[in-house]
This record gives sequence, structure tokens and C-alpha cells, in this order.
Amino acid sequence: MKKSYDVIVVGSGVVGSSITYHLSEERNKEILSIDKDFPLSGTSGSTQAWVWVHNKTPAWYGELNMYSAELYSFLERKIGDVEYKRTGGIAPFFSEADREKALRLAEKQAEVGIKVEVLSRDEVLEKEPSLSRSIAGATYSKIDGNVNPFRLIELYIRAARKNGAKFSFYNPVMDITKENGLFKVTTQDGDYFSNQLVLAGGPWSKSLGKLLGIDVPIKQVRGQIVVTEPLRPFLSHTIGGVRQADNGEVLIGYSKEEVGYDLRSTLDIVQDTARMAIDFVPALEKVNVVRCFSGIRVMPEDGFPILGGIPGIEKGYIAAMHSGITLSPLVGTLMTELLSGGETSIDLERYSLNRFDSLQSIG
Amino acid sequence: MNTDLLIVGGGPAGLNAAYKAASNGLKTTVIDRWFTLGGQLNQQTQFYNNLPQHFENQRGYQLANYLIDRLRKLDVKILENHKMIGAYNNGSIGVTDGKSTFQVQAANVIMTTGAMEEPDIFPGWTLPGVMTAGAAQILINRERVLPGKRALILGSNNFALEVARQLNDCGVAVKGIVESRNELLSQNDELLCEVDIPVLLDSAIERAIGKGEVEKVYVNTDGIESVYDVDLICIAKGMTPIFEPFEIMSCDLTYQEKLGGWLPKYDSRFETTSPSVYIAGNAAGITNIGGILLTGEIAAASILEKSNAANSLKIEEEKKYLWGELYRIESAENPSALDARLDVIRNFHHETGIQLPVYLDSVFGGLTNG
Amino acid sequence: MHLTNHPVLGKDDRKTIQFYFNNKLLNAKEGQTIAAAIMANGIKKMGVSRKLQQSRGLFCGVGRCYSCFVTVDGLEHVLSCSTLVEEGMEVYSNLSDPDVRRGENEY
Amino acid sequence: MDKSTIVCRCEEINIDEIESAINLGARTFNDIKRLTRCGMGPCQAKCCMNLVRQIISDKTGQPLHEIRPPRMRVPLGVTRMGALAGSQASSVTSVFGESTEEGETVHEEKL
Repeated sequence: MKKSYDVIVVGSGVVGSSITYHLSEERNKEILSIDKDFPLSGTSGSTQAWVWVHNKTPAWYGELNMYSAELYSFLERKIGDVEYKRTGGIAPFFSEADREKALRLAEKQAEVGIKVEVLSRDEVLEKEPSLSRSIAGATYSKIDGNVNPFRLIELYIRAARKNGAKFSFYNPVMDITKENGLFKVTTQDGDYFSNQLVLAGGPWSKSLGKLLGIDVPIKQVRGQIVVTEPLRPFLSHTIGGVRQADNGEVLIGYSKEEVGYDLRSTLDIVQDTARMAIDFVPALEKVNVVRCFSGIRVMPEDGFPILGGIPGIEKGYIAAMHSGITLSPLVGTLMTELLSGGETSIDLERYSLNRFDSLQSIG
Repeated sequence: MNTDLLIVGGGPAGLNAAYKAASNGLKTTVIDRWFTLGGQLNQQTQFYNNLPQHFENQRGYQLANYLIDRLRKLDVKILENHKMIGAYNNGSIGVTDGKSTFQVQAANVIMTTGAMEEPDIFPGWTLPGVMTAGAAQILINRERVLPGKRALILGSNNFALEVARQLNDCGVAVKGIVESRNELLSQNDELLCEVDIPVLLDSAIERAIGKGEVEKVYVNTDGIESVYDVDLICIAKGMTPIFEPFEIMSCDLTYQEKLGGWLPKYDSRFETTSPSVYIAGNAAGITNIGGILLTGEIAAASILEKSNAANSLKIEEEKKYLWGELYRIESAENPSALDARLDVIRNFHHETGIQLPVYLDSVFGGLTNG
Repeated sequence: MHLTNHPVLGKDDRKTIQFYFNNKLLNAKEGQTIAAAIMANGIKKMGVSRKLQQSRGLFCGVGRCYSCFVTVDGLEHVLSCSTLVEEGMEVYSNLSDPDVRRGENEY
Repeated sequence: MDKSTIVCRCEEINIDEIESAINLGARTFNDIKRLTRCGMGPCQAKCCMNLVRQIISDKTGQPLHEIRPPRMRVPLGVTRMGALAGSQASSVTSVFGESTEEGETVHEEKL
């Protein structure tokens, strides 16, 4: 394999492969994406894969998600069918007190153009008759949906390859240094050099940052998901915590635990998730649970994406965020604009690594 | 629920371990996913003539009844129809009875999860009428149901021959034992004496066809195709340890082909890499009935020793005897599996740096010298 | 076929009970599993596979392969090899899996 | 053997589909599982585990002792949702409620 590239993207998850694909579209750069494993073996392959916008706050963050969701139909025309479905999103609430909050949310989101409706119980049940009669209402927005993450990443990679980008899998990065103005990326399979470097390591961003002497303030958050046997299609919306996949399986999950990179499923959470499933959709009581899985989500310390140049490291960039599935089309686009030296369509200042007070060189 | 010792799996290894522990005063609980105790021993009608010395030689199902009756006389909590489905954050085991799920907190656990039969595949292997040899054996000896009228057996290990013979004796016409090698895997070919069961060496099942169930099977013998009108194919490819409950308990695995594939690592006390989680029976490597009983007993004795529940000198004497028996039986019936088992144990002790007990010198030495 | 006289175990003296399989009244022995009771009546097919709609029946016999699902008294996807048959039980083949699966990847 | 022979009984994945995943670069059972769904059905790879390991070994030359089984999942065996839930109430009152506290970022998407 060639040793020298214009850009090396470390990480081929949904964020890394989107950046690689979008960079490759211009066909003026030689690009290599390196992954320590096989794509989908980490966070991107263990997700409920919502493309979710409507209750992300504050509004400017909701807006970022909205722009990205809007790009999905355009993306599908370019890379193929990623099974993106704008099902509409329902976030149920169980008490009247929550209705006030819901109305405030709708008001705030309207300011940036996200249309959120606050539904009564009967309106929710009309949309989704299987939901429990004990809910009080829900927020609803047409913009939410979901995607098949396996197809998404596969097609990002296929399209990037078609445009000439190279991928190297099962190849951990062991060191990154700068030599004569070039990045030298030492991997298990040897050294690679590049002019520009993008860190898109998801939950491993912290350890990748250390190689460059920077602290990437992200946490690893475990989410456990319960999966049923395939059922006849009966849920048509993406519901906060519950959705039915194309193949009929229902995925239920809400948990967040800071336990490091530990992929075990624990019955404490699994049982609680099962209870929640029945609280939301009583008919699920009789169905078989086939498996549970855990995903390690990326959680920047303040919750918002880290996007842009790495302070103090010329031509070094980083993209680390929660909600990578929702955000990947937009992040790929913005990072391409940034690496190509142009102005980005959205000002990335707010998302810079600079914003963290704790940022300090540890090199 | 709290217990001193939880035994997951009420087959011969678990039952023997439970008896050992409970008769020495440990508060013992046995869970089994099936509606009866005894595990796969229940449908073994063959006569065992090489059991450990403290057992009378007898047929498999009789031994199962003996082990169950003996245990029921003691103060042991027995939960049939209870399945381990996972673990909690605090390390306790999650058990379901099909209606709810609860925690069992145990100072020690012995998991005797047994083994499963490996499938062997050919076009049409998913048709009804194709089943594991073990399933056919359950049908005739436990359920008293004939699984078919005319059968082929795929594979020629000991178990394949046992089941072929038992099917024959129950009135199923066994049309052939299909083996891809040029000789039988089993040495026990006296099982085929006095019966009309053809052996098809250098043979493979090319495909099975039928409407809704197996009707015809094409067998290729050295390039020549023959058609068999059978309605039953029994697959006997071999067994592999059931390790997934150990993985849930964070036990490290190792690979030993002679023991059936991937299995948990364990030491000379049959403790896994997960402290207080012990292993016995076929889960600790595919063995014979003697090995299954003895490993259960050694695991239980090790827990008694650790819990100071019995006189330590007495326990050591007992363990010496049990290991002697294990060595005697396995070296006679399955020396390569014994070799692999001792490898697993030696590697574990090598990794932890803990010395093997002196009384095992003869066992491990016996092997190196032999 | 029921094996009434076993070469080692002798006569089967278990009580005969009755159950329904696809609305047909069949005999079984008390203590048998549903799969065994169905097979004792000469039936091997318990249902069809989800994607290719191929026939499926008892395979492993010990509740690990999930090939022998049936519907029991209205509850879908019950393992026939590990559930005991009961007097009057209504059992149906597993024929109604949702045909929503694609050949493609999904989770 | 005929490449259309089923390997995974549950998801009905054949030899050809598994070999295609290996051709795409997959080297572990877990990766093949994600690409093909092989081993994701009710038996959770218990039947096809060693069949798939053998195919990986035949196709790539990796020795069997280096090919690990797939990650085993909870629950060990298919379990009714109601049996998992038991009679206790859920601790989750509303996913919505926890996500719209003032000043708190919303992380609804389970990425």
C-alpha cells in the first residue's frame, strides 16, 4: 500500500467514513482512512440509529441536527439507499407537569425552524395505537427518523473507494508524530505519512489525542439495548426509547452509564429496560427478547460536538461527538470545507476544542 | 436469594458436586433449565462399566436416578425449570422461571453447563427429519417416540455408534453410518456386531431432499452416488463445551481442540479466572461419564477446602483419590483429552505463578513420563 | 410412532392424554414434550423458516437451536422441544412469521 | 459443497454470503455477524459458531485456535419480555422528562 497521502483519517466509523467520503468527492486529494478494527465493530455498529432532531436543545444544537437530517435525502441520491426513513418522532411523557416543559420546548425549537407539536394522549394514540394508554401526551416532529447504520457506513466506504480513497482495517494506530511538516502515523502495518490529519476515533478519541499531546475531553458512556424477535410491523414512528426496525425487531434502550469501555450487558439495566418497554408498549410483554447489546457512546464533556482544527497542531483536525449517525452528513461536509481551506457553511467556532477550560497540553 | 453454593446445571457433574457439598454442610442450591434433573444422562440406556470406584456400574438413566434420589434426601434447594440468563452488576447470577427474573447471590458457583452437539452441514440439513444424534436418542429413550423408520447416521464416533445401535434395537432400520474418512472414528465397533448396519466409509451426504421432511438422501462414496430412501438423518459430529454462561461471568476462554474447542480456563481446583466461579463436567472439556462425575466432585471438594467446611487433611486425601480416579479413567478411555485437560491446568498455573499441589505430581508427572 | 415396548426400559405405562395440533385431536403420553407428542403422531414439520419459508422441525432437542417453534394456547414462538404437552392444549404450527425480513443487513 | 447451503439456520445465511463478507475484509465472527446477520437470530450463533469459524479458517488460512467465537449476549436463551420485567415498576418515568431540563443537553439519540 502507498505510504504517503494528502489526508489520513484515523477511524472508519460513521464520522470517519463520512469525512473520508466527502473529502473524496472532490477527487483532488489522496486519502487514507485507518481503523483499528473493522468498521461497525465499535460505536457505529451498536446504535439504535435514530436520525433525531426534535428535542435536542439548546436550539442552536437542534438546528445543527436539523441541517444534517435535511442532508440525508440528498446523500442517498449520491451514495445509494441507506434505508433512511423520516418516520416522525414521538417522545411520550407521563405527567401533566411535563406538558409545560413540552410547550416550552416547542416554542424554543420554533425559533430555529424545527416544528414540534405537543400532542394530547388521544392524538398520540391515533398516531401510534400500540402505545400505552397511561401516557399523558408527547412531543412530535415530522423531521425525526432512522437509518440503517450498516448500510450507511458500507455505502460511505464503497462510495469513497470508488472515488479513490483507501482504507486500512484491523490496523491499530500506535503513534502519531510530526516529521518535516508531515504527520507520521505509525500503525501495526507500518508508517504512513500525510499532510493533513483528522482524528475521528469516536470513543477512542481521548487516547488518540494523547498521541498528539492533547486532551480530548470526552467520556465513554455505555448504553444497553434490548432487542426482540422480529414482529409484524406495528410501530410506525421513531419513539423516544423504542423503535421497530425494518426487519420487525423492536429495539428498546434508554440507559447511560459511565463504566469505561465495558461492553457487557447487565441484568440490572436489561430488566429495567424491559419494564420500560412494557410501560411504553404493553403488548411487548408477551414477545420474546432475543438479545441485548451494549454500545459505547461518545460524550464530549459538555455534550456538544468537538469539530475543527486542533489548537497548536497545524493541519491537525478532530471530529468527536455524540449523535454521529444524525450528524455525519453535515460533519462530513463541514470538515471537507475546512480541510479544503474554504469557509465553512456553519461557523465552527462554537464547536472548537478551544472551548474547554480544562484543555491543556499533556505532551 | 442467598446460598453458599449455587450449582448451575443439574446433570451428573452438578448432582455429584451438590451431593459432595451438601453432605458436608454447605447450603447448596441447584438450578436446572429442564423440568427434570439428570441432564443428558436421563436418556443414556447404555451400561457404564468403568465408573469411579465409589459408584456401582450401571446404565446411564439408572445412574441419573441414583444421583437424584441421593441428593433429594439431603437439605438441598432444587429449582427445576430455572434458567440462568445473565449476571448483575454486583456479579450475582440472574435466574428466570419463565415468569420473572431474580438474583441469586452465592459465595461460590459451580457451573456445569455441559456440552452441545455440533452440526455438520449439507444441502437440505435444515429439513425436518434431520436432527442431532442426541435429539434422536432423547426421542427413543426419554420420550419413547420413534423419530423415523429408516435412518442414516452421519459420523462414526462413539456416540454415533451408540445411537445407531439403540435406534436399531428400537426398530429403526439404520441404512448406514456415513463417515468421510477411510475408517471408523470409534474403536467401539463391537456395537455393530450382530446387527445389520452398513458402514459407508469415504462417504459424504451430498444432499437431502423431500417435501416438508426428509425423503431421499444422496450419498457420495468415493465419487459414486447412491440414493437412500430414509426419513431420518442423525448428525453425530461431536460435542463442544457450552461456555456462554462463563463468558457472562467474565471467565477467560482458551482453545483446546481435543476438549471440543473453546472452553473456560481453569486451575487444578477447577476454579476459572473469575474468582469463586468453578467449572465441572463436559463444560470443562468433553470427557466420559467418569470424568464428568469426578470433576464435579473435585470442584465441590475444592470449595469445601476453601470454606474450611471440612477437615483439610481429609479433603486432601479425598482429592488425591479423585484425581487418581480421573487419571485412571481418562487415560484409559480418552488419553488425548486428559492430556489437553492437564495442559489447560498447567497453563493456568503457569500464568498465575501458583504452584500445583504436590499430590498432583504423580498425575502431571505420570503424563510427562508416560 | 409411540414406542410402547422399549428394549431396555420396557413397557410405557404413562397415562395417555389428548391435545390439538392444528385443530386435530392427537394422543400423547403424560410427561412428553410437545415436539415428541407431535412426532409420535408421524408429523415432523413444526413450522416454516422466516425468510425462505422452508420446513422446520426438531433439530437439537435440547432448546438451543430454536428450530421447533410452535404456537401454544395463543402464545407464539414457544419451543416445542422444551415444553411439556398438557391435556387439551391447543398447538399450532409456526407458519405466520412476519415476512418483513430482507436479505440485507440490519442490526 | 454447494455454496447455497445454509450455515445459520435462524437467519438462513448460506456459505456464499459468509464468504462474500470475508471477501469484503471481515476476519472475525463478530464482523461477519454485523455484515450478514449470521448468528443474530434466536439461537444466537450457538449452532453456527464453529461452522462459521471453520469457513473463516478455510478461506483465510487463519488457524482455528486464533478465531474466537462471537460475543455471547444476555439473555442466555430467548426470554419473554414479561419474564425479564417481573412485577417491579420501571425506573424510567419519561424519556422526555429527563431530556428537557433547563440547561441540560439532550442526548436522545442512542448512538
